[in-house]
Amino acid sequence: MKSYSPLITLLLAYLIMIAIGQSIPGMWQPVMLVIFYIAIGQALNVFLGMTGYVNFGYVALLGVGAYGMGVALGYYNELGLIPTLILGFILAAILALLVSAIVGGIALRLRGAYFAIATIGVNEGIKYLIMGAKIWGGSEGIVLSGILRKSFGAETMRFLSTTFADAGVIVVAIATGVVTAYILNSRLGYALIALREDEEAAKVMGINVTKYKQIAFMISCVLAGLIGATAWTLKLTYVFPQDVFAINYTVEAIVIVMLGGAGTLLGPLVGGLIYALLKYYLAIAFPGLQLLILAPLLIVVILLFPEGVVGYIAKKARGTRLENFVR
Amino acid sequence: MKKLLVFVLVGMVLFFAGCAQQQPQQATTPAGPKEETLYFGAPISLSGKFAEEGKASLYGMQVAAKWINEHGGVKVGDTTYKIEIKYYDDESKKENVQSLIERLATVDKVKFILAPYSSGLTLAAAPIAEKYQVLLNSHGGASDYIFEQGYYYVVQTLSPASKYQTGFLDMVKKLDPNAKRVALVYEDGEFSRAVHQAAKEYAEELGFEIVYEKTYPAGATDLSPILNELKATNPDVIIGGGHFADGQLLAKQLAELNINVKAISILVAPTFPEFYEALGNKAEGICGPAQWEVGARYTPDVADELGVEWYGPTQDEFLAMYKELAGEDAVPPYQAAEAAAAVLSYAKAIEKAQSLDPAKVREAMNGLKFMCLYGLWQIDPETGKQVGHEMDIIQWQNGEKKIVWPEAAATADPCYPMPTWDEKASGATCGS
Amino acid sequence: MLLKLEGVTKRFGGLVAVNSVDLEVEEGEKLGVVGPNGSGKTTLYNLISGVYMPDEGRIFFEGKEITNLPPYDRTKLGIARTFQIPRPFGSATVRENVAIGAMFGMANAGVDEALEMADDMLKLVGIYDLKDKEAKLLTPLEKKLMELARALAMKPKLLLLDELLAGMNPANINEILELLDRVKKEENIAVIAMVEHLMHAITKFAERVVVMHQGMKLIEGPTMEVLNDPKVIEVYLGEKLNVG
Amino acid sequence: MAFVEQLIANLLYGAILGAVYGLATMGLSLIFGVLRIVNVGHGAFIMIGAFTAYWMFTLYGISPVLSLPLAMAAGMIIGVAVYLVVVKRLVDAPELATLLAMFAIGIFIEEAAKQIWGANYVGYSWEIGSISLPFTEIPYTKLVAFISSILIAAAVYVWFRKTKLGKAVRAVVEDREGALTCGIDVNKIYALSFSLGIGLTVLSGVLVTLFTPVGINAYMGGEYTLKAFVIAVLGGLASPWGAFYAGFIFGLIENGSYTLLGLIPGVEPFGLTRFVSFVVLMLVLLLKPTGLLGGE
Repeated sequence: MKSYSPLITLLLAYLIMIAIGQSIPGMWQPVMLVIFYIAIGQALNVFLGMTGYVNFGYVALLGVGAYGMGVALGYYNELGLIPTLILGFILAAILALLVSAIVGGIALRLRGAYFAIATIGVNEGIKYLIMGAKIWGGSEGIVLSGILRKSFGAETMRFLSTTFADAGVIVVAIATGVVTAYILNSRLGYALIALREDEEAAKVMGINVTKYKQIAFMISCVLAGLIGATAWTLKLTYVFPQDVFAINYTVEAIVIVMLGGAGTLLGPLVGGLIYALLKYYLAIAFPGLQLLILAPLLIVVILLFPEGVVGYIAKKARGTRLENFVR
Repeated sequence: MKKLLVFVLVGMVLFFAGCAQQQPQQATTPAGPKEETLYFGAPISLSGKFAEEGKASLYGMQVAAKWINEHGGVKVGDTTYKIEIKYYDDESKKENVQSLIERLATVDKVKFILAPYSSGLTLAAAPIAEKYQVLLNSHGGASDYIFEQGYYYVVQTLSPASKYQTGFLDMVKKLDPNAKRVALVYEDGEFSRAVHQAAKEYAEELGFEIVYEKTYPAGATDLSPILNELKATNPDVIIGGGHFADGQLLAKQLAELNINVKAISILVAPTFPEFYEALGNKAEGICGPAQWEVGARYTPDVADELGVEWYGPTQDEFLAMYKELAGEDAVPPYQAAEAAAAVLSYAKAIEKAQSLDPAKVREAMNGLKFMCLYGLWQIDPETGKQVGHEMDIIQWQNGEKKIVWPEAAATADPCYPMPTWDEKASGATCGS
Repeated sequence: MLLKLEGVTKRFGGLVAVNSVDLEVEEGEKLGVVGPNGSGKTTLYNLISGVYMPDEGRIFFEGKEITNLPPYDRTKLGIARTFQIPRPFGSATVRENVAIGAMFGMANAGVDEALEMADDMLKLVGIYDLKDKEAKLLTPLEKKLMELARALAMKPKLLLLDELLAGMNPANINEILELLDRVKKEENIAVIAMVEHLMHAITKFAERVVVMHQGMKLIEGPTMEVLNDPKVIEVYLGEKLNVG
Repeated sequence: MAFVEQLIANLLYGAILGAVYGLATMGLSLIFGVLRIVNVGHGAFIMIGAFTAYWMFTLYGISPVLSLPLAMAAGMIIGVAVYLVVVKRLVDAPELATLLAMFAIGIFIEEAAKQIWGANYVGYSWEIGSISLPFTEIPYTKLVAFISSILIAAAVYVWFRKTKLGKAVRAVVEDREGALTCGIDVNKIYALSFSLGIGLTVLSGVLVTLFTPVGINAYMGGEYTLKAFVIAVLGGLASPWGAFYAGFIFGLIENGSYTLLGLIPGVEPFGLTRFVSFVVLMLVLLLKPTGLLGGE
């Protein structure tokens, strides 16, 4: 019995958010902020949540994705609007795939915390390669709005950086959720659960753990690349290396996954909502103090729900009718 | 126990959410003939990497708003508007900037926004400002390219990056035509790169010889590899730097490695008093570009001479009001003055346009030219880039920051060549 | 010949855990492996299932050499095992645990099929009622039964049981033995059962017994004969063997 | 020959910096080794040490060398407090929960420091002269940092080898299960190791300012966290000794490779040194996954 019903909850949540964003003035960007956070949590969850491995180099994948789109729009825009965008998505995915194949190939042989800390160098490594070797503009990055305006006109540029970028982020976020739901119901998902719980036993149960870890890692990374391409390059219209390789996004994504519940479909949704909204409203109510307040709140949540909010609820809901909609 | 904790947690969340809702919803509905409040919005970096600059710029804005309110507010028709600054903390992060700009534009109905600090964040704010057609006045985004992207609603109050180090080069050329050898050492970031690329071109135009050019990554804790190399090239002057920490480090290690040159100009760091506190008299003679400096000779009289209108507090008024907000010992850095100037420019432009419509105010800005404590304010109508304002070069002399360039604004003669590190180690200062 | 070990040796540092062991198992055979604690039984299992690679010697399964094959590939050929201390996938449900066996074992089932197979296997071992429980919440006995179901769901040709019966009461043991008997007849699975004590059970179960001692094969042969051998009695320190 | 001279100068600086890096990583490795906690808030504790040195020097004129024991003591007290309030409750929680908790603690410390000490970048000048070499100058402060690092590392080493408590901690690092069965009070060892680890980290903050006495700021720790992680992996992660040696090697690579990279035209060699460190990390992991100096 495969279960896709939690997906209904997820899609419903997106619908409500979009409705709120569209109907209440001033809520659209906050909703986009929340969706961005949910998406980065969701994509990380595919790997971290299901395998228990922490990818500290996560933001590097968003970064190379952002560069993929940036390079297409900045250097190949004479192809025409649609082909350039398609090229951008393809480049974002390929770059992310490439990086994840290399990093995964090397680092996935390591267990648990060793893997986590080994990947922390990835982000710095790629950032300084781009800056040090002056690739794609080096530290000056790629600034796109002028180029887009010249190539495609002011109207198209505005459309690209607002409506299209927002739609792109939403589509990628939902796709990430759907992929998660699919994985949870597939052989891959079961293999990942097994190896997360006990890698040795999983091997003896016939699971090629290295292969499945690598697959999950690459899926997670490609999704992250697409988020970078939409939420950063398209929406912000620039790519600066110091900006897109900022380690705090990795940590924020981990926080979101953990808050919501690792390995659950709805975890990143709940985690993203809690985290982004708390931060947004704290920044408004107590400018400059929000992180000071947020940190102890996080600790309290961790102490109360070490398995995350959704993990906790799913456990309580087991055996009730709610069960099918929480996962 | 657990239940109690959950309860407390939920309670806190609700409390915070409640606080957030209590924000004043209405802002400007110009109907009555009398007094209204006009909000200028600002995403400000109160935490994160730009926290220091952010705080100073907030005080600057508040001082300017207070002065305007005490001096009759902003008059449009027969309505008088009191200015208030509506600000949120953007944590120096681009996503937050976008959300906050939208909140300001829609929830708070703010039409005039003071851009966030740094070029990157200003660039992130631009598409959203353009979408809601609200004005975005940059007081901390110096990079020229922001204004080469074709945004109509984005204007600049501070001098662009390309002007930062040019004054220093002019000064050296004037003081010592024989000083030809220039070394550049700067942080590898978009802002300092823009500054120094422009400086390099300008130096070559002036006939300087670039004998060394290297960058160091942000966050470097040891510059000795670069400086050992630089020492061998035997330069006459060094220009470089990037932000606070690396600027301090650059000066410190130049001293440690005993690299003596005739003049040094470092970006950003020397303009803060902490620079001297950290380095002691090793800071003597070190120059740095500043958008503004205490003692800058912009006064109503100077404005009169130039035939432009004066607006805003005089420097003394500004310093006094700044102290009220920031504390007794506080001396405003240039980030405060440029933010204040941005507020003043809005007020001035609104009065000139006699309208609160951003498009009309932007129109009015094109022909606007006035002087305030920060200097001249005038933009290029096409790009919105600042063209009126001039950078100062400051130099640490005898424990004080002095303006040494341009000559018209100078509060002291340049100390040139600066004392050697050994001289300083035995107590020498500029002017002793 | 289903399984064949030739001079298999495994060392840990200076310690020789398994010393040049030869072993042959026929298809559908029921073999008992007996030996005191530390005699190298578990290491032998780990060598067969692929958790360890041998330092010397070769291992064949159905005539094919598997000496250096990783464990998951051996599983695909038809080797399944349980663990002495059960290793459930704790946060997954019992049903999911068993389904994982069906998916990645020799059965190589799709998700839906595997879940159905899991239900069948759980009914077979008699813990169907527990199917939605988190595996880590089971009692030790239930965990053992779940591991048996998981191993059976893999549809193996060779089943390695590591102290499966330890800690069970006689009624349970009989049930399990009957169950194994039935499965063996239906599916023709060779079963190697390893026990430290419980000689009584082994006589009921195994046709042939191998006794391990200090990493070496002490003796092998028909069950009753072997267990009454003086050498074996000596190994168990004169412990009176509970045989028949 | 300029090239060789510069290489030597850079390696000298690299060795000094490396010793400081090494010591700044020991606490991280110790905490991981004993408690299996990845302290992502590591840099925040270094920052506390840096501010300790700064305030002691600026307010009371106390030499940073004398701040070392003070920072150690302060760090250990903070360590015990953090352990009792948060970490203790999470010892058996999933690895990720503790990681997240340490992250939150790090943020809290940084933000609190910003509120208390402001967002300014500060520094101090402890002038005690320098040695002139033909190809470079080395300030005595940096030598003090170098020698102190080595002495402190040696002291910790002796403590581990010779004292009863030290041996108990080492036993837990090397074999947790074994130590449990030997009747060692693991809870006590956890508390001790955590506070010792934090103590060492705060202390290393003082050393960091001896090397770089400027740029002290609430957010300065991030840079060191990243470096400490890379060094820790190079050193085998769970071994404080490995970490100390790996710090050396890291410092040498970072500064030494600059001279070589400078030979490549059209690049920024300083930036690329960071990339080289990453490549070295990956190579080490490829060839010896347990770290350059890791056991097993």
